[in-house]
Amino acid sequence: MLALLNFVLLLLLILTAILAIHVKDNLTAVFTLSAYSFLICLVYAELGAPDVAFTEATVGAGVSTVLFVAAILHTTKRSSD
Amino acid sequence: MFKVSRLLVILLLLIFGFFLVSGIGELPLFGNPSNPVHKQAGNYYLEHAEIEMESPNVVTAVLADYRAVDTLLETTVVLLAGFAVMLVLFSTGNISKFEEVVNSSYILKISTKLLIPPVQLFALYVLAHGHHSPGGGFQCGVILGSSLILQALVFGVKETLNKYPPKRIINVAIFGVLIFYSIGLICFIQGGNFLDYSQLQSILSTTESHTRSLGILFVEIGVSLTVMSVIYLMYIFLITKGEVNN
Amino acid sequence: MPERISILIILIPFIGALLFPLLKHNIAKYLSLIVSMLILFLAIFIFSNILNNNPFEYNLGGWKRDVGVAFWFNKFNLIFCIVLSSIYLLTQIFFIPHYHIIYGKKLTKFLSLQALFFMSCFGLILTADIFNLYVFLEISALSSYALIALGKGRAYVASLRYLILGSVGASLYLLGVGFLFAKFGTLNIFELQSIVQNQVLGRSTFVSLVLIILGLLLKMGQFPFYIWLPEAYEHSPTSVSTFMAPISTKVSAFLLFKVLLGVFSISQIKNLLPESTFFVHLATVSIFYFGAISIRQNCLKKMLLCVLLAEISYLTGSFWILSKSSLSAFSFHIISDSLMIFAGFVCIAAIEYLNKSSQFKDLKGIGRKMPFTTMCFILALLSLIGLPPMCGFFSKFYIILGAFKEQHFLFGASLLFSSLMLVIATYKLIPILFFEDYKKIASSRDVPLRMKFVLACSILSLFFVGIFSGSLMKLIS
Amino acid sequence: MKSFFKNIILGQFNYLAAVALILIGLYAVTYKRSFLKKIIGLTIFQTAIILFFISIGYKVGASAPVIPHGKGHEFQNFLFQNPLPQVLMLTAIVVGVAVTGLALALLEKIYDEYGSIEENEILEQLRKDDA
Repeated sequence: MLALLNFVLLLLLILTAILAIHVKDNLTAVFTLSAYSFLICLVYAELGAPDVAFTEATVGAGVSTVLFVAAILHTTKRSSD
Repeated sequence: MFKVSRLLVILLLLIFGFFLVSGIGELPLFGNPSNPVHKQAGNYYLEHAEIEMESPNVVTAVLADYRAVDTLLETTVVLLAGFAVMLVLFSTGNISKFEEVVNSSYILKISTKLLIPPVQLFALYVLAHGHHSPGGGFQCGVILGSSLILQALVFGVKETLNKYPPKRIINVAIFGVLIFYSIGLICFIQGGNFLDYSQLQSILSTTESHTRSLGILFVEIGVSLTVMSVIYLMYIFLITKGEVNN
Repeated sequence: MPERISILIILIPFIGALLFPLLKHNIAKYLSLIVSMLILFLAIFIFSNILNNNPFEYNLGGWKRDVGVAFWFNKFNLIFCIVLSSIYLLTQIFFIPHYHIIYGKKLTKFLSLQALFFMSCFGLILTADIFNLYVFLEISALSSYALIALGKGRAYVASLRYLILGSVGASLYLLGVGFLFAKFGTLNIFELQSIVQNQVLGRSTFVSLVLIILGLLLKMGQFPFYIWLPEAYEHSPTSVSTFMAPISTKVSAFLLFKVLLGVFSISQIKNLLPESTFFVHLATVSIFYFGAISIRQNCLKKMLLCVLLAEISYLTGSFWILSKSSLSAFSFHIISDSLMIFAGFVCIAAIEYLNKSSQFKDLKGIGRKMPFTTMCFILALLSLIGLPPMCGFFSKFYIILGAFKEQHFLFGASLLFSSLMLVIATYKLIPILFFEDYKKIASSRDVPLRMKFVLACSILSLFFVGIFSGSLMKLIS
Repeated sequence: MKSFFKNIILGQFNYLAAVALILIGLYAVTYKRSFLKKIIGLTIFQTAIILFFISIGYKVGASAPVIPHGKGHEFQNFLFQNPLPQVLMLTAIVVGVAVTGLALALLEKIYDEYGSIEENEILEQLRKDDA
């Protein structure tokens, strides 16, 4: 585990989390969330948990983003806050 | 929730955060191998999984045998989510109302035709090699499910629905959990406790560790069937908003 | 031999839930009736052989408890399972004939969701592994969100708010388990107890205790976190709120008892959490608040929901007094309260079956039209107030006794206050039910015989628990 | 202060990152008005707890818990990660997706009923229906 890589990844993680919450447009928020899932999958892989990283990558970054986009298709792209 | 000013929420959260950090300060230091967390069960699994179950990937061994109930209940949660989405988005409309424009180009169609079989083959590899390399039931199910979603994306939902109608896919989901459940039940009938794979030895007539690893494999097949069909169903119901139950 | 059979109490509803969607509607309906009957007889059978020999442990997968997952069967767990399975059976008898009117094509999926909800409640009561408890918590939560969302328009908003608060509660519980796991390494309640006994408990155990309490208070619907509860049970279909309202809050309260007192001893909790009396004062405030609100309600269901919220505060109050007698009063109150609230909801369901609405203004002269149902409802209210022969009196009496022994006079007084409020509410209700435009209603057309049987059973169970409260208390403590 | 900085900030940084993500998730769940943002906050909250669990079971310098075939007998357990938190978190991830799927289905139905996914707009319509 490279301490520096871990440190940088976690900072990026917090940044994408804040971004996913703060962004007004729903689609951008969902894609930032999928970037967040992919980053956290890198952190798991780096912490020596390949199974969890594999699942988080496929389930978090892959499927939940598709479900979010499908839901946004039928609701609004505009978000008031 | 109730109308509360932003400052108050941030203040409350900071107090909660400080409370958590005070707890973390006293936790054993991050990363040293002699933490108490590894002594109890962690080291037992590392020492015995490969011997008792011939499964080098200790995580799959613990997932499907030592704590098999968690995985069985977890697959039921997935099935439950599938039922719940079908119940919530249940509308007796018919598929024709769901207008959909499929303008994927010819190149896209051909390339997905070439892409989907390898993806599904890789998923089966992930399932079969769940013992030796990272992977297993969940990952295989999700990859299979996303290959079906890819087909729905590129070739249009209506065509995919003719090929994989939801009525049959939900039965596949139930069949997956039934596989898992019936393996546990057979162990129960054979005289052991529920989900005790060593009882299957008389049926499979191999060494005890090999019966356990075969038990894990069957269970993983059940899990992947359920996860695949529920992921696909969720996408179909969310994209068509339920006008699919004809 | 019976030790091995005992796991069937989880397996039977599980296999039922899997088979229902595959069958035709009316076969599935009557199969679910058989399943609920089977579970009740099994629970009584296991309880009867636990009585003469000591409680036993069931290791799933044949592994010892520090490696695998274990279930724990003891007297109180089984009494609670019997109460739950009897509620399951009574709701099936009450609602089965006209399920297809309510749910139509959704019927088989509703039946399997109901079976999974009861399976997860049994699992929550019996499991001895704190992470397995989280997975059962998720199953019961997910099935209640889906069941609540079966109602009309507003039920979706209620279900989504319940989902968000319930998931936050379950995740806080998981974080508490994480802190415990990081410090002690094992997940079994009895293993944890043997490790924790001779250790001085530091800050991180205090943090995990508070997180588990926060998570379970959120799931229970205690005073500060009760926003989701009235909406959820008001807008969900009556056939759902009848069996879910009495059970889900009581099971979460029982979890608080099981996890906290299973791992830590009373003295350890007292010095870990010195200001535990804060919860007792919180419960007192909420009892006064809900007592006052229950008078101003104009609908039977809302009134009963306020009583339900007050009853939850009885539970938290009597739990946090942390004395031997108040804890046994706490467990007795779990049993009696789930029966009382169930009796109330069944009567409301019967009234709404014929009268289509339980608003006060639509209930004029209902006593004449449906004498049996209103009589049962009045009896249920009297039991909630605390009339001697019925179980309400004994549970309130033991709680007040426990409270006064520990000098929590305000908490004891609040119980009496809420009974007084309920007396005023019934006093306000009786003229509406019986005397207004009495002459206009010619014939008395009451609910069909099957519903009368269920009403009679629920009221008789109140009397039964009341009369045998002495022996029940001995069993519990 | 120096030792506090060294072993808390540097030593336990994974836990601090998990706590920071928990706070961000809770902020979104409590304060954001749009239900979609609440669901995103819920997902962040749940993945933060998973990160907390995985960093508990971490051993410095150990490799993934896959024991080379046939070598089960002679090996040192500090060479491999602790498998237990990873198993627990496999369950938690898939449960999180199941709950998110149901929440999104409810979101669609709410949008059909009330034409908006902002909590305050929906509550006003509910209050109007009550009156």
